[in-house]
Amino acid sequence: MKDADKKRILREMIFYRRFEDRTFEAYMERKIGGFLHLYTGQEAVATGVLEMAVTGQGQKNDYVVTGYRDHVHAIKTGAPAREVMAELYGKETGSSKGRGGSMHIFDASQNFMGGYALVGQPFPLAAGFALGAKHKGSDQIAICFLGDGANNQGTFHETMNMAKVWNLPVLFVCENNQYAIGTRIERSTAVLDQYKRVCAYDMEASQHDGMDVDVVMEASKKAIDFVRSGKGPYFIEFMTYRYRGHSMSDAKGYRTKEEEAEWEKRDPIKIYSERLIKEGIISQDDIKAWEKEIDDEIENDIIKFAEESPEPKVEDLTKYVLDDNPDPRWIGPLQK
Amino acid sequence: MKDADKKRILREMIFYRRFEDRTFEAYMERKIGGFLHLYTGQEAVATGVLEMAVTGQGQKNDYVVTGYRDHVHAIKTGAPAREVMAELYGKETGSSKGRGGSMHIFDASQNFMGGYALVGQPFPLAAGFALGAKHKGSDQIAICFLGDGANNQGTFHETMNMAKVWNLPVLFVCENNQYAIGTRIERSTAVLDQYKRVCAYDMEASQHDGMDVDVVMEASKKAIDFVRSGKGPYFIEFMTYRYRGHSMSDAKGYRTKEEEAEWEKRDPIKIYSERLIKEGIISQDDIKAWEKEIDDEIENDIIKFAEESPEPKVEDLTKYVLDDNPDPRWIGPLQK
Amino acid sequence: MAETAYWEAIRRAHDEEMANDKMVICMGEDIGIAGGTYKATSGLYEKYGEERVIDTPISENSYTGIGIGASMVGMRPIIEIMSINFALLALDTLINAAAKIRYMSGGQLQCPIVMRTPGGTAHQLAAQHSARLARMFMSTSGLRVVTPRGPLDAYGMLKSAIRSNDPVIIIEHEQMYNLKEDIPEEEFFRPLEGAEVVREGSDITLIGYNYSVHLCLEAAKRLEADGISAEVLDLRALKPLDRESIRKTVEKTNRVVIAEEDEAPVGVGAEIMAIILEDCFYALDSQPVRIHAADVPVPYNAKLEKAAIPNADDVYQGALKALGKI
Amino acid sequence: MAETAYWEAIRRAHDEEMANDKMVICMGEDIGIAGGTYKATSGLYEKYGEERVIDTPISENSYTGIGIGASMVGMRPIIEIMSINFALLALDTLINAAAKIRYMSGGQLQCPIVMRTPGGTAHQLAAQHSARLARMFMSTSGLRVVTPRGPLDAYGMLKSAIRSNDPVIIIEHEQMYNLKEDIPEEEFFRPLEGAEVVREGSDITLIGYNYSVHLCLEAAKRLEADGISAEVLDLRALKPLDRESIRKTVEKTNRVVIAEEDEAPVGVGAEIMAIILEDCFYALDSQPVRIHAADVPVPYNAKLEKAAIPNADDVYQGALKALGKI
Ligand SMILES: Cc1ncc(C[n+]2csc(CCOP(=O)(O)OP(=O)(O)O)c2C)c(N)n1
Ligand SMILES: Cc1ncc(C[n+]2csc(CCOP(=O)(O)OP(=O)(O)O)c2C)c(N)n1
Ligand SMILES: [Mg+2]
Ligand SMILES: [Mg+2]
Repeated sequence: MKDADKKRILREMIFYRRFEDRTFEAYMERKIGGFLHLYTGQEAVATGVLEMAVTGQGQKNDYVVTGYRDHVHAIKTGAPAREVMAELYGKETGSSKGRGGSMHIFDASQNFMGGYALVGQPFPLAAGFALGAKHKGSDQIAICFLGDGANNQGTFHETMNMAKVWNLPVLFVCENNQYAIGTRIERSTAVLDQYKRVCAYDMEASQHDGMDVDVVMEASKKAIDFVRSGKGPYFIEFMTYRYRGHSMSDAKGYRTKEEEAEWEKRDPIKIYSERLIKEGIISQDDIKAWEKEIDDEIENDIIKFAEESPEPKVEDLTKYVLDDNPDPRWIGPLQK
Repeated sequence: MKDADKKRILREMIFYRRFEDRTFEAYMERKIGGFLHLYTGQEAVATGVLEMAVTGQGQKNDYVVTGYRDHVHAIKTGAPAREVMAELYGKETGSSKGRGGSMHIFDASQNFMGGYALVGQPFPLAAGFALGAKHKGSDQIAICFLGDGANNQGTFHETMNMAKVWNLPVLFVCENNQYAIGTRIERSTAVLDQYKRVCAYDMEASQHDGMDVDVVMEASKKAIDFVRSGKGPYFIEFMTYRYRGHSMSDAKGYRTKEEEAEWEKRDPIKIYSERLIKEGIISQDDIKAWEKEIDDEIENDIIKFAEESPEPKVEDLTKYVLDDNPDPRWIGPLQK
Repeated sequence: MAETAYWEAIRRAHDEEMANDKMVICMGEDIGIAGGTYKATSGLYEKYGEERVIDTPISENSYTGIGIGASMVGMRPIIEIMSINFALLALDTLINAAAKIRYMSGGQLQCPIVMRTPGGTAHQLAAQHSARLARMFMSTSGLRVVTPRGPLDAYGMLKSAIRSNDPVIIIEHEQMYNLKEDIPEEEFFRPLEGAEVVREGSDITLIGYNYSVHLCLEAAKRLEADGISAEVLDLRALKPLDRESIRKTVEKTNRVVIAEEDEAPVGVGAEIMAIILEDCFYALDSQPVRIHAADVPVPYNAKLEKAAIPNADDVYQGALKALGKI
Repeated sequence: MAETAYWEAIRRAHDEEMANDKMVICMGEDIGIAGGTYKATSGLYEKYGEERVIDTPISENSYTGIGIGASMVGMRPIIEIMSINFALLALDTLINAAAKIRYMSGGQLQCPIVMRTPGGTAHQLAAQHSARLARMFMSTSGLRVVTPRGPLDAYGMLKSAIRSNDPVIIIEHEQMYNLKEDIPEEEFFRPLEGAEVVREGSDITLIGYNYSVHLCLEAAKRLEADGISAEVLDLRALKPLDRESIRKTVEKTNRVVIAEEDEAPVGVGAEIMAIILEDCFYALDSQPVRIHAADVPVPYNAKLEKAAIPNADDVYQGALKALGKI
């Protein structure tokens, strides 16, 4: 990998961290409503996986889908950060025109297929994108990011089975942060290594460190190549950690400060920046400079855009419920 | 096992076969409505498993539950055959007072917990019976019989996981007859050996011949002992075959005559009667005599009872919807 | 014109649309090799192959979800749920996903699926195979719900549903699959919106949908013998609902009976009653009468089942009541 | 009397019933160690242990099914579904099983579960977290459905629900958990059936349930300022429904507004409209008015959300309409 790419990847992760931090502030200022689930700590996963996927190329992109913790996945797939922020602000210029909010970021122009609040729902949707891609003879694949807790939904089982039987080009990425809200994985799940659960479908699978973006990229490349080459679905698991509470109202009483400190030692930005410094690719000063640039961009471009954008018009409340321009041949009404 | 028991077991299987055959006739005569799913060919499974369970002892019985192919399971658990037949006839004297029909046989007095038409529904119910038994400190276990197709329901996955995490005393019996209606297992399922699928829950499991009642009994004994001793859930799979169509309207176009003939060679009644004859425990004449006795009993007792029993009264249509004698302290109505 | 059974009409619509557009696929349990429980997809597997006529495992929520996902990337899946009772397993993907994705995405994405399923009671199928859930779909924003009463609509509305850009739920009925009707041999479409007066009358209106239209027609015949002229309105589409046609007929006849097979209160009939109150209260000459099933799970026993489910005589009696004759 | 928040009232009912009967258990996501999203089970895990306060995996259909199974063998499970939106995943076990088992078994078995869940919109939770599905349960034979409007009923009805032998669905509301009320310190029960006049009046009746009762009360206050005396009826129980109380109040005031938060037609309000037509048509002095949400998935943006969901002013305006003042 070129040095420039390494630098870009590190800078992206720093950007995601600071973007999320800023949404936290905006939530505290009540600029953002609803639920807000931050990705802080898990940046290496989405960054590394999607670095290896086709992204940022519009309709040629791979199809990407995830749960409610979706800002970073959306941006890395190609959604403009200012539109994501505007969405959190509920603005007409937002990714989902202010209709979706934090849990429902969509950017169809980049094949970022959402943002869902029902924990097991993206599994079948992703398999459906893959079915469509296969049917169309495209070599796009579908990539589904979900948490460890989601694997206990019935849709996990049903979808894994069909994905395998129908040999669909779909990559399931399990971000195992060991918690489903306040419930530790041991208390909810019989088999802790999530990649082992797909033995029940004879699906290719592997588990990796999710805090080291290099490891994530290497493992993802293999998995993506496997899927894209038509060999069928793949299930990849990354061990990771979310630093913040599940959503805004979470006091994290269910885990220890020691555990948190242990994981923070292996912070993905820390690991990767130390590595790049050691390799002589960047200096501590570069990072400082980026941080400043990023903060400026967030404040003066992204937040500004979100703040200044118009809200949806109340007259438009009933838009987007059904097709707004239906063909009367199919829709009618019936002529009398 | 005592000779008398061996003889009884064989006689029971013959009874089940002829009972089902007779329901077929009654269906053709339009005495029975709805859907009718027959157990012909699979007799060794329910007979063998339940022989090893606690049955026929009323409220001390293990809890037994299954799908819509439920007549034999009900009778072997302790439901009177005439009440099962009366249920098929829709009579007030039927197992479910004529409200349930073939797919919904219940005998709560024998802990036969039903008869369900939704294919994956018995999984969680069974785990619930087990949870109840465990909570009450009883050493009863729950036994859930279901088909291979049912394992593709989300409830399979969700329930197996919870049964294991909570260490519930439940035995899952998979009757693998390789078809879900007209769909052969290869076409719907990624892993054909069903007992292997519970690797995803780290659950004890094994697979056995389901056409030989001796094999079924031996394997079931071990599994039941395991579960009853508090070691947690167990998943046991029996390879078997249904001779008839899925239900009455099925022309079996989806499978070959050769395949059917192959399985019928290993008919459970044939295997077991040949064995007992060889062991000198019974003679061919004994079987003939039983067949006659059984047919007499079916015709002159069971069918007669069903025919002569009264139908439910139309005035009772709204009985059993809610508790018919509710306590006004909890139910009200609110005093004004 | 060719005499066509309801199931054949559905089959023909599938066939033509699949021939016309390779993005049209169908999926469901036993729809392929077995040709569908009611033969509605028979022969299609042989003709279009297993990639387009997909036999699914018994995994309702997820195969529906897969269909929805495929529809979001340009496919036109027709999803069969063998019995509407099993649709309860798929309500999450249908209601939480398909019905809301267009809205949540600010109009960027759409879910042009068709879900076909028989709802209603048939010969003694008992409580777990007799659900009539039209009301649950009808009360969900973002869905279209239609209820073809015969082969003409079964064919023409399925074709329209496949081409429409919205998720469309088509509710069939186990007792209608063998119903026959002459339908044109040339291709045609029937729109997804708009109620239809299927019998003109002046003294009273009988409103039905799906199978209950036939109960209304039968009752209308009996009323005719009594010298009463009954109009029969088939709602056809439950969502969006054609309020205008309801108003018109009530303003014409001033008396109304609503016949539905719904198992309990809060059904389609309740909404029609509400609409009448809201839109044509002053046109009423008598209290509207609602004919619906008893509020009980459906019993197996044939007599009880009959007592639980409304029939043409109930509609007839309801009409006499609305006419003040009893 | 002690001032008690809605969530505390629920907690207290759990606590007393669990102390009273060891067959009472509770289960749900994050109800144990975390104490429940709305604190309704806080402290119970510590007090009763993990065998009786069961944190479940995210497996709604099956943990509900496990609760149902346990109830069939004598347990009294209280099942929490964190948000009613997720209840769609459990409708199969609730509607196909719990609601029908007593009937299908000819009365041999019963499913005395309690399912508690918050339904309704709250501060911008958007389309997948704002469902109001009361209507789906209300239309299911074999269930009881109640909607406590405040701490008194939240406590007293939960206690009754636990003791009742039927499956009871308790629909709470995210915007009510912090609502406070003085309730007796001695144990008491509130019945699961019967509507309640929560404010006497003579000119018009405002009918609500769950959170919408508060909208009605607020509207009634505004009407009072205008010199109009509004009666407010809290339905309390949606199934079985107290038709008698509806008839009485309509016969008294002759004008009526029904306020519901339902997202679309075929809601609770539709059934109330139908009942009014059936039971007290001739008592009406004007067209009943139905106040309900817009027929759209719930938008995230605060202004759109506000526009989609009815508020007290909408009820007030509806009353003016029913009174012929606008
Ligand atoms: C079907 C469903 N049930 C419950 C919830 C409530 N809920 C939201 S997030 C969550 C935990 C999910 O955990 P996991 O899948 O591990 O993802 P993480 O939050 O750790 O990223 C739960 C239970 C939900 N959103 N959807
Ligand atoms: C949830 C649900 N989906 C579909 C059906 C329709 N159906 C009835 S039986 C059956 C096949 C079940 O196969 P299997 O579990 O192998 O049992 P078998 O009939 O072979 O005993 C299907 C699909 C159903 N009853 N319930
Ligand atoms: Mg997690
Ligand atoms: Mg089978």
